[in-house]
Amino acid sequence: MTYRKPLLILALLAVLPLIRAVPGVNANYWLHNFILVVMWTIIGMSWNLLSGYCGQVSFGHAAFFGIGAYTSGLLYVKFGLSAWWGMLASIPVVGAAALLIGFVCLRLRGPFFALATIAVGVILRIVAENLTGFTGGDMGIMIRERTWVEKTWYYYIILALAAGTFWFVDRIIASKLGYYFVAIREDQDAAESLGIDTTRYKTIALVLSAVLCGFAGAFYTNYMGYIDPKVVFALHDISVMAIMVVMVGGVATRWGPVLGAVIMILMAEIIRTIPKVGTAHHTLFGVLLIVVIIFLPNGVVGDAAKLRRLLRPGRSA
Amino acid sequence: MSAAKIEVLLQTLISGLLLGGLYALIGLGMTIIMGVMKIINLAHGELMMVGMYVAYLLFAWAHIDPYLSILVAVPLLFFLGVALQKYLVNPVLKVDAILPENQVILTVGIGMVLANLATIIFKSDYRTTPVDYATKAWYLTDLWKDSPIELSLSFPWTVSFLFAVGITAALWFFLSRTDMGKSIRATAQDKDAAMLMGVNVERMRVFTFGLGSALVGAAGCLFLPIYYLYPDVGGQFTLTGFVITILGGLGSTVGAIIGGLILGVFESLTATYVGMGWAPVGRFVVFMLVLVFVPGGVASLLRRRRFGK
Amino acid sequence: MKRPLVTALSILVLALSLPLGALASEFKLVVPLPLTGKVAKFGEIMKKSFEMAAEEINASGGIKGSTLVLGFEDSAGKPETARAIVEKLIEGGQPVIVGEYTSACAKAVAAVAEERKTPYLVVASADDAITQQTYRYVFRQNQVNAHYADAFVSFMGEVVKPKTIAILYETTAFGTSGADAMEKDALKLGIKVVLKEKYEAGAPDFKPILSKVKSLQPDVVYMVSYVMDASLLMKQIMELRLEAKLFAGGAAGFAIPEFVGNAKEAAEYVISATLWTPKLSYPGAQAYAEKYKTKYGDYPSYHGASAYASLFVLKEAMTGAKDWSTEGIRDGMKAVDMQTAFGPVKFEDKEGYQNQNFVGTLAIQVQKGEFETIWPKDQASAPFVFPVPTWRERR
Amino acid sequence: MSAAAASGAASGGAPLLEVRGIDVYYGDVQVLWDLTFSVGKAEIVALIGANGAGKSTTLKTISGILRPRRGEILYGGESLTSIEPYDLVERGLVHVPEARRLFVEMSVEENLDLGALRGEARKRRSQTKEEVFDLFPRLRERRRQASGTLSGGEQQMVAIARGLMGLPKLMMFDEPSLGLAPILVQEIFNVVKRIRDEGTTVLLVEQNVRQTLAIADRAYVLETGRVEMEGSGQDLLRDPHVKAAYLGL
Amino acid sequence: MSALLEVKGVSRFFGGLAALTDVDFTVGKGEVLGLIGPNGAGKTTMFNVVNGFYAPSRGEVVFKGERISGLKPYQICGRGLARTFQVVKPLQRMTTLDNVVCSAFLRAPNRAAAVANAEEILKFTNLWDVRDTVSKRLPLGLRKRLEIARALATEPDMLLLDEACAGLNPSELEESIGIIRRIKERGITIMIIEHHMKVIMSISDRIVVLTYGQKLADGSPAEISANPEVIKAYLGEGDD
Repeated sequence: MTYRKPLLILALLAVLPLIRAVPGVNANYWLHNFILVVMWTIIGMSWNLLSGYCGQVSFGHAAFFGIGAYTSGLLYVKFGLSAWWGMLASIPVVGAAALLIGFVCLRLRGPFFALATIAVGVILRIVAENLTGFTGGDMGIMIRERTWVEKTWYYYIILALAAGTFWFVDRIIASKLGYYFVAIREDQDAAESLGIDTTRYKTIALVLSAVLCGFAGAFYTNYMGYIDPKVVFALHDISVMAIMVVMVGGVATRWGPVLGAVIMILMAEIIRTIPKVGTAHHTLFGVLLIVVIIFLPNGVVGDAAKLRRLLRPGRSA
Repeated sequence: MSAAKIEVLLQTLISGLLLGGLYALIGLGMTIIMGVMKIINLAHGELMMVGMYVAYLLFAWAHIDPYLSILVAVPLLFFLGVALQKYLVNPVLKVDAILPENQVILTVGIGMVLANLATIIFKSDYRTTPVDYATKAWYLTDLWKDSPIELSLSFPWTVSFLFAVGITAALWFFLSRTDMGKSIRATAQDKDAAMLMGVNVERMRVFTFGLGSALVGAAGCLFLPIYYLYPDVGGQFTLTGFVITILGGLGSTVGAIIGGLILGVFESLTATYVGMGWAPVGRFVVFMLVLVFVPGGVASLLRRRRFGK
Repeated sequence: MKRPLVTALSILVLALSLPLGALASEFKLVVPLPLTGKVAKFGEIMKKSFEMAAEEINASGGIKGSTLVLGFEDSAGKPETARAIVEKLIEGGQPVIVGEYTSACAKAVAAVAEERKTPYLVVASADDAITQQTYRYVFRQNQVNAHYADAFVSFMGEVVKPKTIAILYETTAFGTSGADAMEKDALKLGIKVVLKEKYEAGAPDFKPILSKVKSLQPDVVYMVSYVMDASLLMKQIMELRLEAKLFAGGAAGFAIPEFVGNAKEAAEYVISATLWTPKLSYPGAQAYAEKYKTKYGDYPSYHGASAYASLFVLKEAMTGAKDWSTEGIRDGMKAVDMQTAFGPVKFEDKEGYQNQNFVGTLAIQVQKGEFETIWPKDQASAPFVFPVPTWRERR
Repeated sequence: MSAAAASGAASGGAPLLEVRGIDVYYGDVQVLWDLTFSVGKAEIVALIGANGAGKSTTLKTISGILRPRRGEILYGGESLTSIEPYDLVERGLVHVPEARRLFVEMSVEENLDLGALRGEARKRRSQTKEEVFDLFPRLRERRRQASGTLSGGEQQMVAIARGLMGLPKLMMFDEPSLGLAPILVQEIFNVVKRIRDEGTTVLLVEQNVRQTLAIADRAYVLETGRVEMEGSGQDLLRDPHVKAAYLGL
Repeated sequence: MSALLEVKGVSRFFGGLAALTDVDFTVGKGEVLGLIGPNGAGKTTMFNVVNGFYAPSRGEVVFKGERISGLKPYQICGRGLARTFQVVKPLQRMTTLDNVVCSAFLRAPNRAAAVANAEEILKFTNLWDVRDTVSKRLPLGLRKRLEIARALATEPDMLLLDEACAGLNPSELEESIGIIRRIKERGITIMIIEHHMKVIMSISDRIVVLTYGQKLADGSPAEISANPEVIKAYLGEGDD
């Protein structure tokens, strides 16, 4: 697999903070949005690994995002450590949680797995709300001192994390694991009879995916400086959003999550700020979603050929 | 057990059953849609919201009782469901996608648009229909002066419950006694075989989505006198619908009814004896346990008895 | 592929924001508010109140001759979006931030404001933590959650003198901290908390938990809830004939007109803590309330009053400021000491809070379908009714 | 035209069903190649051949579940190309599918009702039901039982009965003897014969070669989606090639 | 010849219905065993029991002297027993090569080895030319062969072929027979379900006949084709 294109794009992204130098541009505002977009590419890639490649559609990625975020936050609140340690600490914590969740949910196939994961996300949210003594409940966790005022470093950190995730997912997909994941997605019975321990590999996919998503959560705590259960365990704003990022971008594709994050986060923000639309921006965005999914059921990347066909006659006309 | 404790228990059970009856109606709409078309409809609660606004509008404009507005909301929601299925859901279901869950996004988009349109049209105000029987209730001590305990039965809750029972019975009659109903069930069980029987499967699916929408719209009308309304009210009921559907068994109407009642009673008991904050946890834990250990829900347990296996 | 898009958009944003900011005779203030989503209702009330205040300010010559031009952006109650809006505003040169409703969003905004050294005036978020962070630039006009119920607590201590209390609250930051504060207050007054329970906002049926409350027979039932939960709670309390010496609410849902409109007779005699009522004797309070009612058909809640007053506070701060830089306005804020329709406003550092306005709170009671201020006595618009009749007696 | 086709025509005038040179695909994969055959009125015509030869596919194409890419199917002289599959039952074209495909959670009676949803069949439903129960008395006893709880033989009877409810002119059976004990197989074949004797045309797909050929007026041997042989049942039964194909003799 | 696979008194019930009843047979090392019987006789069920999809309700399956009934399919595959499916189950969106590579990973230490192994097998099964075709676009004949290739890539000692030749045209049939013969030459034991009598008679060393879930006969092709019971079961009971 070639890394020329990714490296080129990475290089392009790396110089983005230079927009500061452009006069009249709201650099901090755009960097904030870019940071969110890049964070969402990580969540998207994480979801893509489990659901896109391995076919286990998760509706509960907020669970891993939230656990990652809370690991960071609790380290800070309970042990006075920098919330950045949460990045490291989230690996075993999220991994262990994913093992447990996988043990229960991965017995289920198809839509039943999906429904079970909805429940996982909701359960974790309510538990976090109820364990007031431990998590602070709905009072949330506030990181008093954020590390940097400037966004540049946050941007580079999340960009590095995203690049790492991209590379990591790429390597996984090219390896035996990747083959096994796709085999499980395409036909679980066939995979099983070809010597693939499907439960084991589904669990591996889940744990890897969860840990990646946990990174994004831990980063969120550091970057936003405030978390509460309703924010980080959100069904709609995190779990369903993760699905949409990948599905709109392109399931089981290299660039799908990236493009999806751009569309779902940046486009959503742009649509939100169109003047005069006011609160109707959700309608516009909802219609955009409907149109994309009807005409490009495999996402922008997945149906790129179709997209080109759709656009070409328009151009010639 | 002291009288006070008995009173708490009985009152809890009454509440649970009444709530369960309404839950059942929400679950019915969903189980029909999920059972026949195998789609996860995340816009279910938003359809209920639309039903509630229909009832609200009729009340606000013409002072029509929310219970009567069922007569308007049901056909309206039916056609809304038909249109959604025909023009949006069907085209997506027909394509070969890597993950069939792409239809979920479609329903998310539909829900988003519905909720946002409601915000634009009705503003984000909380609405209710202030009917004069809102706090009316029957009391045990009114009937039996020396009763050691006091139990109450809310008038609107009871009426809503009875309506739910009536609608459920009508649905049951429709599904089990009419050709159309049998055709829908046949489509759910084996759509190719149904086609060979001369069933227009495509039309059944469209009709079913309409029916599911109409049912949840009716549920909306029944909820309005006892609950309230605002544009984002739908989301929580979508989740409730999932829980009931799985609890009852996918596609099973009897299951949805029993599932709704079980959930209602379960939530009430948890609220009283464990803590209301934990009640939703209980709901989803039960949901997961059922998914994992009783994958067919209540319906599969019934079937097992019937089939003797 | 992102770069041209970004450039194009930046130009678009520039084109929209530059001319307005450039005109010296206008002061553009964009307010982040939740205008969609679950709490949009409050965003709406606040938006209307902001607009009314701006109209009045402009009618009386604006701020030092500059017309106040308002804009609103929808944060949908999402902290990331609220932050995005504020980043954009600060970057665009807006020297002060006003607005937001949920505590989660206010916290996100506060952190940004502090980092970017831009004054932020919180008008409705009650979570104590917001002004406990040693932030220099974050000001709060409304009372903190811990003190929301002060007036009610003193009423309870002096008049009701209960032995037991049951606390029900919703699982939000507001509910949790309100309940915690009441628990502490009860402890101080020697009242036994027989039950303290939370619920997920939006539940349709409270009867199970209420019948438990009923069996415990507390003297006071205290509830911290938002609008519709509040009316459902009271309706179901009435239906269950749950008797207590007093039913009370911790502001929010119990203190807004919809509560009475929905709970109807069940709302009668319910006492609530509140920060403001339409009948207060603060200058301009009644005028604002009446005007709001004529315009929108209903009285505003204290959130609206706070939003309304906040622009006058801003005007005062900006008028007194040496310049309209962020520092200038911050210092101007710090120096504010005025009367508003929301009550006296003065930002103080005490009890571990910074830049906090410690406005006195009130207790109100629903009497004949109207909110009457009953406590403190000097603000009372009507005498309190206590003890309250039982449900049976009311029939 | 072959002698067999001529004999079909001779037995009942114009053929009721004519399949003319159809090519059928599953996705990109072709399964039927230029398939041509005909079924005359009140005949039993059998399609035999190994698994994967395309017999079930042929039936599915006739009943409209699959569409031919080339060629045409005529039923009673009318082309089926533009007719929706769910409209065929009303025209008397009934397909009793492979593996019975009962609605297992519904009662026997409900299954039968679903066989007569429209048109004349609907009007005469209760009358036909009685007739069908006369044909299969065991089903009358079990009319309220969920069809999934019946034994294999009984289920096959329900499937056939359900088909009869549609008042068929042409009835297509896809392996009705599948998985049944010999005694039941015999019973099923007797029923098929009886249905023909009462004037209904039968197109039968079977692997049970001997019994099938014994009752078939004519038969076609299919191999990899093509007609390899055709002839009267008796002729084929004696044909060494048929034996070779089945027993490798 | 020592027995590689022993099926001992296997029964399998579904609900109340018996799909297999007390079936016994063995497959010797290096042998090609044909499993025949009318549709619904329980052949595929037998494969599913041997391969681990179903546990036998009674009886046991022994492979290489080890009891394998109760093991999971992937464990059984890991022990050297691979199968193909009657209804082909290619990994649809993967190329032919990737399909085989995926199986080859079972024994290959790394990707290069897996690819090398897969390439060798593609050549062996004459699929080399379509190695880059996405498998759902392959015609049925090639997909059937891909099933075999995939199973071979797990380097099995024994191969279960479920109707690997059904639906093939004559030239494809010849090719497949050739491939099956060459697999045998590699020393791989084969059990094959096949309806095509020409195929089964020409490649089987021994044949087991199932009807109604029971073993009807067991013998050489010649014995089987002369067995009147078998003829009756196969052609059905006739009047003559």
